[in-house]
Amino acid sequence: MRLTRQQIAARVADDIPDGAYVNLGIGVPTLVADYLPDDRQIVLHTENGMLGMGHAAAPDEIDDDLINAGKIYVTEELGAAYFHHADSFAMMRGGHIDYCVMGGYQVSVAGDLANWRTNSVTSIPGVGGAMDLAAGAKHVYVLMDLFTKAGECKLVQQCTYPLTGAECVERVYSDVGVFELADGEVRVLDLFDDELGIEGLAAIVGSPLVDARLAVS
Amino acid sequence: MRLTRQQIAARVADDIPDGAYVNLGIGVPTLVADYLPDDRQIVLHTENGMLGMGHAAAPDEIDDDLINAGKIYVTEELGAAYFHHADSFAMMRGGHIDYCVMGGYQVSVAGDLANWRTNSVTSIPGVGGAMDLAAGAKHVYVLMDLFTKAGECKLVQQCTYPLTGAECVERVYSDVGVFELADGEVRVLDLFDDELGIEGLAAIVGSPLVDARLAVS
Amino acid sequence: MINKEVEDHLEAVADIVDGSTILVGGFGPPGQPVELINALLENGARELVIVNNNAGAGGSAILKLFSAGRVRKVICSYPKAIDSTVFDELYLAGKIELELVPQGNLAERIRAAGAGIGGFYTRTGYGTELAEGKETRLIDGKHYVLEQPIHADFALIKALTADPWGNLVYRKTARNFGPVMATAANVTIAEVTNVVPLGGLDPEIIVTPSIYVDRFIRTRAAAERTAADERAQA
Amino acid sequence: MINKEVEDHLEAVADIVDGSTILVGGFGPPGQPVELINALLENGARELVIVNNNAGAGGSAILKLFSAGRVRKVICSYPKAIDSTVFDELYLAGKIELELVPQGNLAERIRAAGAGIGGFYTRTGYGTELAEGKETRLIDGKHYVLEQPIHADFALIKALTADPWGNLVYRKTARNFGPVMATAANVTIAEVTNVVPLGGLDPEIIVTPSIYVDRFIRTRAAAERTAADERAQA
Repeated sequence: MRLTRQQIAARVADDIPDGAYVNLGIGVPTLVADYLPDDRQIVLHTENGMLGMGHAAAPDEIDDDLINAGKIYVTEELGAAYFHHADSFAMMRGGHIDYCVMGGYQVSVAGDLANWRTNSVTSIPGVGGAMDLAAGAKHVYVLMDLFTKAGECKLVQQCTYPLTGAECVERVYSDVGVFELADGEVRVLDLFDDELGIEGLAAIVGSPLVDARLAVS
Repeated sequence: MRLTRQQIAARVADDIPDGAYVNLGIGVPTLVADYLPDDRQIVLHTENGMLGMGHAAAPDEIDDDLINAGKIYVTEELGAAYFHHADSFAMMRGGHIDYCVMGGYQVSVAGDLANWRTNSVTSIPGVGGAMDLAAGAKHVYVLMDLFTKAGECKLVQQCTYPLTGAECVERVYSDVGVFELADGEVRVLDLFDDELGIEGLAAIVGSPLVDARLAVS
Repeated sequence: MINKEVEDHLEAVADIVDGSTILVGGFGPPGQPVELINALLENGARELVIVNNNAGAGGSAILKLFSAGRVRKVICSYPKAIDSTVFDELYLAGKIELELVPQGNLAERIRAAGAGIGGFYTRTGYGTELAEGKETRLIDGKHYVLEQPIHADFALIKALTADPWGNLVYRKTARNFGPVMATAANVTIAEVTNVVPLGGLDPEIIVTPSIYVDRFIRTRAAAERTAADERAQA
Repeated sequence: MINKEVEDHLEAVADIVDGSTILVGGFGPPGQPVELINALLENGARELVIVNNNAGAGGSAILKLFSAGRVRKVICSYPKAIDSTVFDELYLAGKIELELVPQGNLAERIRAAGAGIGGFYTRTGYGTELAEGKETRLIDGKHYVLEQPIHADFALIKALTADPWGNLVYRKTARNFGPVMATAANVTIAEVTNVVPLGGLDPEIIVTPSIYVDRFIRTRAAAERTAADERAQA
């Protein structure tokens, strides 16, 4: 059975250790925050100048001066700190964020990431902090559905969309499985779609997949 | 009559406008602080992370955590701000300090400054923030006696001591006179040693001196 | 004595002329200097180069600058607005120039301008189209891109509180670009919600030291509150 | 839950081994982590590379490191001490290596390491012997020197107050190099005078966010004070 986005987010959350400093980007990856285990203290970073970000603000918690990178009103945890943009991005670019979780249009088997624009000439390009996270976080995790609505696999031999970063993705968490990209290999850490199977998926990706499920169980 | 160091310091102070942000280096130039006119508000910067530095601390005002660049205990003015070293030097290097006043071993007619080490091989070199001020302040003023104890003129054709910065000095305030270095000229803004005279001094420096005394009177 | 407050909003931006490059604070609406932008609209300067992280998505005040056709070029990381197509239409019609910059490069390039850095090497963007044509360098086995400082004629920023010297503190994520932008412009103009007497800000908590602020206005709401206080005391 | 306090001073520096590069905070005595340096002395690591602005003039604790012959190399801007000849003697005898760096380059190179900058161009030092052999570049008609980041294995810093996560605030000019050094080491160890519960520091005034602090100790005086408080409450 393929996972729902909520289930993928929960799986990512489960893999983040106690005490980690984490950036969840914008959009779907921010779901991860809802599944962080209660017995771990995870410190969330938002690029617009905050560590110790809390949950999305309830209507009566909204503060006009407190938003996250996706411009959603959020709250503040005990232990939070504010800083300016150059300091915030120095933190991201200097290798201090333990984990970042981003969405993806395409991830290549070498770990290249494309997640900031398609090839459409009529769309307005926008990159935000994605390239900084791709280049700077200690562990770059991508959370995405493995196939587009049109059925194309987003884990590819070579990205056809413009790159966000080269050889930066460490893991892909998807509805179909969890993949680790290392040493030129794609290791399957978990596979949820048994019908497809590793062989079936390898044929679609066009690349061998290493079964690493035992290694992590 | 040649000026005393106190008189030179008073003359520098007199030339600093209201509202200026000023760094007085270490040693003799810090005397300038004692002569800043009461009717002007001058904000003093110290490289070790403070704007709004006050006077040297009296014995009962000493705070172990509050020193200036020369490691002298100082006080804090209303309106002061503290910041860390990278921010403090960004301020100096980014062209934000209006005036800096430093001592000098030699200043060349082109405005080169030598003030951090002699050619002695047995002395321990130390540079501190001098090169940053020389490169970064809007106006670099040097306060020094014009002659060494051995009688050598410190305003020279070419520095023989290692440089602190090239073509950076705008004015030299000395016991003998005040000199402006601009467009390859040495302009005499004031001369205190009438006996020596402009011609006599020009012969010693080995360079023509432009009499600019009328222009500033 | 030093008092950098300017009461008239239009006077505060009077020296902004056609063709000026202006850093505008804000990440989304927080930190956006709305009243200074409105004054800039009234001022009438055209052909502006605007540096603001979100451009068209930066809030309604900055959008008015775009729709009034006053902006020649935008330098930003994320111009797409969810609730407006003003920027999109200008861009797709070729009426506005866009320099798209990764957000961290934007912040660091502005800081570099303020700190006297002539250029710096960063890993961000290497191998992407946003680094095309830029010089690269291999340092300790990793690829870096050379990035240039972004200097500006003016910075318009929003802070929470100023003292008469122009020392500033900010509030929560409205801090964002203000403190770096203040360092990188020839003239920095702040808009503040509160003004306190000299000594009213703890020297340990000041985020923007006064040296970076040339002048500031207080918001109309703040000015009205002050006037009411004065009437109450009279 | 996160609590980065380490009670045993020796345990706090236990992973510092021979040959480590260590950033040591302080400009003169203010900001110098005296008890951490004493612990490092006790730890016994040798052949250290010490990055500290004042080296021999940095106060008595750091001088002990030099006189104990534990330092192979110093990176600093001003090693000359007024009241000690320990450094001078080692240097003149060729027993210690000195990399002399303009103070602003020292601060900016440390910041660069913390911020992921591979190198930067600065005007400071151009045309001087401290820039000899370094790459230069003409940018907009001015000469710049290329400077490299200074990464370190450890940073030992002094702050006023920490919370359990390791958020830090400093006091007056004792702030100096602490905040930048905290960003540039693999392991940052702080020495603090006060510890407050989580939430005890206003998020607006934190100077070093907790992400940069791996562990901290409280000074013995602070520990004794806490113990006395606890006895009084018992």
